[in-house]
Amino acid sequence: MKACKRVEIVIEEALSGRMAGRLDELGAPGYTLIPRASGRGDRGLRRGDDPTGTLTNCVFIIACDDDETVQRIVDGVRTLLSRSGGICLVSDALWVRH
Amino acid sequence: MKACKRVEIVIEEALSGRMAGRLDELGAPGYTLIPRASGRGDRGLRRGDDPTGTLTNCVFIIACDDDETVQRIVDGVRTLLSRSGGICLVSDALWVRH
Amino acid sequence: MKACKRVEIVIEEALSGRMAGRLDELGAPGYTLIPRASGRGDRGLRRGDDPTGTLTNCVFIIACDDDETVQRIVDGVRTLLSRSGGICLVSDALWVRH
Amino acid sequence: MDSLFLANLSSPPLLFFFLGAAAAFLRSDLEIPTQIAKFLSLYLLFAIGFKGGVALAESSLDATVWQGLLAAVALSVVIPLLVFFLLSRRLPAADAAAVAATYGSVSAVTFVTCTAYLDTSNIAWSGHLVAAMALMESPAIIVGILLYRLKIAERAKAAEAAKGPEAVLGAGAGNSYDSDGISWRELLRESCLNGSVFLIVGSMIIGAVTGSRGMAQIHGFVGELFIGMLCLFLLDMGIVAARRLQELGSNSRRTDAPLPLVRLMIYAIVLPIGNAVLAGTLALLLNLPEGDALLLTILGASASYIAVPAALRLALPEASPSIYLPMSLAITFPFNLLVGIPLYHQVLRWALST
Amino acid sequence: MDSLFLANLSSPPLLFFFLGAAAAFLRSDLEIPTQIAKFLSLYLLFAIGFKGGVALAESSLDATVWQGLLAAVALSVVIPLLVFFLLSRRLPAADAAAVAATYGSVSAVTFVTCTAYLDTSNIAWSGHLVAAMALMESPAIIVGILLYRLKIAERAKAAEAAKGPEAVLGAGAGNSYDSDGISWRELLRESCLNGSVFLIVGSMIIGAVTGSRGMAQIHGFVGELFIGMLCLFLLDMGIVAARRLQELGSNSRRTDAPLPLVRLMIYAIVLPIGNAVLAGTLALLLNLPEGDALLLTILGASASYIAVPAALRLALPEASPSIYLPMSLAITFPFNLLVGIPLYHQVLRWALST
Amino acid sequence: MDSLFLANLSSPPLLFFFLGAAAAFLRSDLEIPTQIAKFLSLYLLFAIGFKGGVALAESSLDATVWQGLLAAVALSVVIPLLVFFLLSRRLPAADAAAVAATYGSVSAVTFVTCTAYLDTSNIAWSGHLVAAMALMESPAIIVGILLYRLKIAERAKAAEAAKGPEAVLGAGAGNSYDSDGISWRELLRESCLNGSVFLIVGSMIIGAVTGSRGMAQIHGFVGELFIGMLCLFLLDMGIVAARRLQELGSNSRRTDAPLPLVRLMIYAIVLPIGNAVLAGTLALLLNLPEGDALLLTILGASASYIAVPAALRLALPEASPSIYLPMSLAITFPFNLLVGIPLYHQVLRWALST
Ligand SMILES: Nc1ncnc2c1ncn2[C@@H]1O[C@H](COP(=O)(O)O)[C@@H](O)[C@H]1O
Ligand SMILES: Nc1ncnc2c1ncn2[C@@H]1O[C@H](COP(=O)(O)O)[C@@H](O)[C@H]1O
Ligand SMILES: Nc1ncnc2c1ncn2[C@@H]1O[C@H](COP(=O)(O)O)[C@@H](O)[C@H]1O
Ligand code: NA
Ligand code: NA
Ligand code: NA
Repeated sequence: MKACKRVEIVIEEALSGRMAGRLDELGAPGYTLIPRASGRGDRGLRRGDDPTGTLTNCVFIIACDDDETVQRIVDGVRTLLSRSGGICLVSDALWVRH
Repeated sequence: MKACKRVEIVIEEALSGRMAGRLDELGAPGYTLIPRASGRGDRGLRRGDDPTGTLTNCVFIIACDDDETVQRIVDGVRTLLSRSGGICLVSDALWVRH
Repeated sequence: MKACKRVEIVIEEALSGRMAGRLDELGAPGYTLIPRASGRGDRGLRRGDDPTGTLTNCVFIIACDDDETVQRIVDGVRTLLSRSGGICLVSDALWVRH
Repeated sequence: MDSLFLANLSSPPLLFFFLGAAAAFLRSDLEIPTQIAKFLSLYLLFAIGFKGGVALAESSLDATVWQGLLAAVALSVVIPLLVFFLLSRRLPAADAAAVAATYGSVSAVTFVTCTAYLDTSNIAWSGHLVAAMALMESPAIIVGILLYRLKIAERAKAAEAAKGPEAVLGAGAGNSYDSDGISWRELLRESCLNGSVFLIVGSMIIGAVTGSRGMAQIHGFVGELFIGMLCLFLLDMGIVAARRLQELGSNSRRTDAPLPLVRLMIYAIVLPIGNAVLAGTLALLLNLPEGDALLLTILGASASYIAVPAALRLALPEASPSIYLPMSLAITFPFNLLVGIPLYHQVLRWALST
Repeated sequence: MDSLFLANLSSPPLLFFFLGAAAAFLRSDLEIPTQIAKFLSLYLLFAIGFKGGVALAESSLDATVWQGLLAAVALSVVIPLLVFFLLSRRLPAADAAAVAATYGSVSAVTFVTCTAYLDTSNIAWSGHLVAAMALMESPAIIVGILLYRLKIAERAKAAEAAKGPEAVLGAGAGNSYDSDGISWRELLRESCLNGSVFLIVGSMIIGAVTGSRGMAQIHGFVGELFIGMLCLFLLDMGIVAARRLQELGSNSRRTDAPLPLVRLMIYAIVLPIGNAVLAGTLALLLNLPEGDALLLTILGASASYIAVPAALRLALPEASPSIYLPMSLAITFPFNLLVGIPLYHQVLRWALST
Repeated sequence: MDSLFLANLSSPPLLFFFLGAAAAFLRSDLEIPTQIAKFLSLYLLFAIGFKGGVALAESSLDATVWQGLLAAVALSVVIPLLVFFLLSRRLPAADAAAVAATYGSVSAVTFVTCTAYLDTSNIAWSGHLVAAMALMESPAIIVGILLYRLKIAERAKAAEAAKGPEAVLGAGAGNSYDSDGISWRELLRESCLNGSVFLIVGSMIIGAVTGSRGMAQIHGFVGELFIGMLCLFLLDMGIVAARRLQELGSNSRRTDAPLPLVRLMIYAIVLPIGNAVLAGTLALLLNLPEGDALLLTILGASASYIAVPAALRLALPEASPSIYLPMSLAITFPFNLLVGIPLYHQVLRWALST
């Protein structure tokens, strides 16, 4: 097991493709994407019920053991989030190497 | 980045509306809801396969930087969980402000 | 509230049944399973779009307050992951008893 | 008698139910995605509601109709009472109330399968039976909850009288329900505005309003597809019912189960038969024609496994879904489908011919 | 006049829209799963595209066709300009541009409902109107984005001239758009290759290529099911539109809302009527037959709530979806469905007969 | 020859496959939700199984039938052997075994498209070919796994003989398979009770049992909708296949790819042609009529991309899905659809006429 950061990002689903591309550019070692979440935040309720995907969220999970990359991800993701809303959490975790 | 608590609640999907209302009342700054999870716990297997939603779970994620609110959420959520089952985990995280 | 470990496993959906069985054998007190995730890792992109479920992931969340069991889970899960890919993260959390 | 059974058992919908059950027992990974299952069930409610409404528009709203509807509502009030008094000594109050609500209500798919059975046998039935079905969902839930509340209040009073203030605190746990949970307004909403009930009633009204003109527009959808969609839905129900049955088996080994497996299974077969006798007798007393009598009987005999469980999880979360759900879904539902429909039919025929 | 309204209001699709809205207002838990709603909308695009293509293959591609198509494209360029100039003083530039794009574009479901209305009324319409609809989606998006950019650039210049270098930095926030976001190539892709646009254009081409031979193969799918699937989809749209309307009400109490609720509602009714006048006049000038004239009018009057919002979230994320989405989805859409179609029809009839 | 190709290429299902592929290549966001895609594939298996069963019930179960079934099973055993011996030097054993299983098995959608092709061309075909298809899924998987095991065991023995005890430990990694993974019972279950296989076999049995009486009940569902549903499913397959092809391109730039892209593509075209020759020759030897001969040929030529990959992920997780999946899904599948069917047909015609 190896110490790492677990980054978790909630963003609207319409922007998931752009976020994935951004993560690739920023050098994220990988990510997992959970689609079709709903939620509530400063921009009101997103019920995940409309046919546009505009009011639907998704969750990205990124494990990253390189602190510099984590910082790059956090900075790179911030601009996307500030324009469209969403949250980004960073926490400590142990990565089980297999 | 700001220290916060990450609260994670698993509850059956039929009660997701009630839980969301409860979180609003308790002053949660927001939440993200992942629907259609399955699971196993003390009340047996919930396969997420039945047409009632009774045997389906969902996952709430709440980021909250106010310790009092966290405590209120934890207490307020406990009664709902004790009647219907489910789990609630609290962990430390950093909230990336954008 | 009680200290516990939060184990999070990403594995391809086709293997979710086997993983659930393995967790039962290893004595996990319970688990929550979020289906239909997508992702990217060493084995490339899994878009979650194909009809086989081969290129789809799922996420297991396990709360466990017994360190020995956690160790057993981590060890037992490692072999499955090394053959099929995926990740396993372990972090600290507090478990709200209800 | 045999011919009715065989004809029933060899209809495609029933066979697909068996196929689903076989898949689950053999542990095949065959699976209908949940949203598809939901779609199929929405479709069935939509179609049966619309067809019932159109039939209703074409029939004259005479005394028979009102009698039928009243009989149905009466059944959905009386059955839960009977079931609760039968079970309240053997089960915790919440569970007894939940089972009572479940059996007082109806299974739309059992009803739908029965109409398909009648259509295949060329036996006429009236559209207002769809209205009867829709009317039976809600009262049973409300009666069930009321019974539970009365029981709790009664216990609290008894405790107060007998043992003093501390006990009341214990009973208060039951009452924390109020503060914690559901208001009467919410209860009414959840029982009467339940999605399934709402869709079937709404489709029926729209069917009645637009009549045969509306039917002409959507016949290709609600008519031609009906049996095929029912087959797919029953395939899924077969899978789900068989899984619940398996889990029932493995759970029953746990010693803390509130109801031993065998007893639960017996109840789940005795209750529909008893209710069928009640409903069938009522149908005979009202002189309903063969098709309608069978439908009223099956309404009495069937137990809800979609609308009621959904409402109960909100209104009565202390009731364990691992009792009422497998009883209605894994035992009563297949029992009615496979044995009940032809059996009740046979008996009704015999009674009508004497 | 009344008869048109009543006939429209008593058609099954409209009634199911009402049913959905009622479900949401009464807080029933009736819900169409999202993937099913997506399926229904894909089906409608597939079917209307294919049918339009087959009709196109059977018609002669004469001047009328080209005129109609040109008129449609012209509308989708002119309408956003007008809307933007009307709103750009009252709303932030991004929001004004988003509303402009929304109303310049079209709602496929409104169009589809209008064709069903015409079919029920036995009024002919031409397949190339489907092509017209498809052509109107993209230009409006592009014009909207262009307008926003021009506005931003203009402001930056004004700021530079008036206040010196610092202000430019502020304006640069608007330009960070470029570095951060979307390239022109992406914009073209997102407006022209949007899933909805792509499917309808593709199906139309396939319909035109395979003609009546292809239609014979899939008529059971795109023909017979059409109204039924439309009913289910409008049931969902009713739910979603009513929810948005409710949220609009509760959000408007917040003081920081950029547009007071009443004004937003007025715009959402005035804009379609104004655009209908524009489009209807054009249709009359072009001497289009009754059915085609009504369709062109509804194309002008309707506002997109699927394709454009999806594209705008990518191309203009600073525009708040809580303005353009409820305007088009919760107000303009039901307005056109319930009042607009028969109203425009009545006026066109009157104009055609004089 | 041209006319067969053109007729094939201008059928709606094929054109929708192209449309999907175009959407993916142009990076449109057109997408069929996964549960809908699953529903469409369940529907196709359900419908083709049922129709095959009904046809089977109406035919006499004579020698031709048994010969056809035997031939199919023989093919699904022989093809993996040939493929494995061809590839086992060029690929790791697990991957070679997986490709062998994939090509020994069949693609239900290719089969279904071929029946639609025959129907449009008014060429008769026999229902028992559906049974043949269903029978071919499982043996190929089992043969593939067996081959892999033999190879591993053989290597372990060779290593033991040559280098002593340590090497055995290395080979043991392959055997950890046993302790870790799958038992023979599980393997049988996963190959024979795979959801797709189960549904098609089950529907076929139900179709055979209920015969034309059953067909009358669900004809509107399995008959009229069939081509339309196939169009939508192929639209999705077009999207998915094109995406896999693109990823193949970008992955192949990685130096650690076990198989260079060009070689992989060549195999994915040579294998179906070789297998088609084998199967076609067998069909001619058995004197099958034109339609049946083409179907047996396409069964040989097609490769599984649903049932087998699903089973292999469980039984052989060390095989990389990024080899066998794109081969069968992104290259062989479209090849058979676009070129294979008319090509094999042309050759068979020529052979039958000489
Ligand atoms: N405090 C929070 N905890 C968890 N999720 C949140 C929180 N705030 C916002 N979100 C999620 O982020 C989405 C967008 O947030 P916002 O931009 O604040 O409207 C919401 O729909 C939620 O899903
Ligand atoms: N130890 C655990 N770890 C993760 N999830 C759990 C755990 N225990 C219970 N759950 C989840 O909570 C749901 C209800 O739990 P229970 O009330 O214990 O039956 C289960 O279906 C699981 O999804
Ligand atoms: N660094 C990471 N962070 C989050 N998820 C990951 C990461 N690496 C891999 N995954 C997930 O695990 C799956 C399989 O990973 P791999 O075996 O590395 O291809 C991927 O499809 C992702 O969903
Ligand atoms: Na009942
Ligand atoms: Na417009
Ligand atoms: Na093959």
